[in-house]
Amino acid sequence: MKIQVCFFSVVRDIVGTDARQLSLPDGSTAAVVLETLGADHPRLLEWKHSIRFAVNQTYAPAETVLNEGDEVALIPPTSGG
Amino acid sequence: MKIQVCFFSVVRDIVGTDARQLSLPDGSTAAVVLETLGADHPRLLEWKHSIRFAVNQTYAPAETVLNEGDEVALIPPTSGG
Amino acid sequence: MVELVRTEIDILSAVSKVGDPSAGAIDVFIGTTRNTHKGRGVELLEYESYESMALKVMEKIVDEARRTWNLKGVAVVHRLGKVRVGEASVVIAVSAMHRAEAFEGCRFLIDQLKKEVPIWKKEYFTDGHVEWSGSDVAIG
Amino acid sequence: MVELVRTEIDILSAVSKVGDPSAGAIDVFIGTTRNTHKGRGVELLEYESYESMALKVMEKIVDEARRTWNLKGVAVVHRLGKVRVGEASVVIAVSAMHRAEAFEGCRFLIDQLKKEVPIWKKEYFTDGHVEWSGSDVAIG
Repeated sequence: MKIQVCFFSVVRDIVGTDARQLSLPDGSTAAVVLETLGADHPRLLEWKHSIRFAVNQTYAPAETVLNEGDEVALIPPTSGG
Repeated sequence: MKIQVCFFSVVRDIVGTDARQLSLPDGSTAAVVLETLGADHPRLLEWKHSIRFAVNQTYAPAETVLNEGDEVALIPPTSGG
Repeated sequence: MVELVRTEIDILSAVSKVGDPSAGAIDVFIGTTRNTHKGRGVELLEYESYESMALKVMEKIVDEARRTWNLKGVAVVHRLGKVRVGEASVVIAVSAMHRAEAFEGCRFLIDQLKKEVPIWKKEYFTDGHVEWSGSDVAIG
Repeated sequence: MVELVRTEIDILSAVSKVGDPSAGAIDVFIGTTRNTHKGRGVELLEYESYESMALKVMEKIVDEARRTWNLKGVAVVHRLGKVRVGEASVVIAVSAMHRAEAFEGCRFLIDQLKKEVPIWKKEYFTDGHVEWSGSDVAIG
């Protein structure tokens, strides 16, 4: 299945792009997105414990099973305000 | 000695004027002002326990000894804001 | 900066007075005339003050807030006279390095203002009654 | 009302949006760019956001605040892009019947906004360094 992944802030700087499409096995979880990208961008794994996932613009646990066409975002610690 | 007394809010309505001069024996306290006025305006005594005194624009205890020319105000519970 | 005014309070002017490059947070409290009091309809409020003392007491509580919460700027403006429903009777603006100080300093100022500053309000109810607030004595 | 804007925030417009005849209290929080961070000089801040999600999360925390403190009106406006020292990055205005609710609702909103809303700031220091806030990684 195809998943759209969005990057922001420090994560975007590491990955080097705003957004990317990933092809993942059916039944993959949000956690798999981070592992997959971590293989290409090992610095991403340093953020593993502070990144939250959003699926279709809503926070979702790492175990969330993804569906074709989902928009996944890797959310580093926010600093608005 | 002569003391200037100022009235506000519900106290002014009871006394019927903004300000009055009182002649009091030397050594009188702020409490004496209220007792003296209470003789003419008994309704004032209903407010006895909620009125605070100010001497020369500063809150002062009832026992404060007054001096010639002092400005005393009877301050009913405030309701600004 | 403390002030008693007889016309509409300029909120933006109070806010701009507390702006400071070393401040990361501004909190502004605005007290407005509410259309009900204890279930009764309110038409307007009318404020009077022992002005010379009110300004002194306001300065005193501002000094205390400034020292306690290390406030960078403080503006307290109270309106006197008639204040219609929805209009502001008081505006308190404070700036501080961090938001906790701004919120706490501002809250302290409005709480102390209500307790200590010699200002009184008369309530004009929609049923025609007029009372000094808290007096439970109808005066008109 | 929640909004993301790219120009100076209109504070008075946010305040007037929450005005309500049944409200006796308005609290307004304004976050401003401070000229220092952990002892270092700050030139400006630059905010970016995952905008579609940020608006959803802002709506959610506004709903929660509205219900919890019975707020009459709420306005949350966050600025994106570059915000210079002294300028406002966020304005939160709430109205309520009484001041305790206004202060607590407003405080909840800024605390939740900082924790939950996907907005990030880049700090431009006066020494030329540029960092994502909290990343401890210089990026320029």
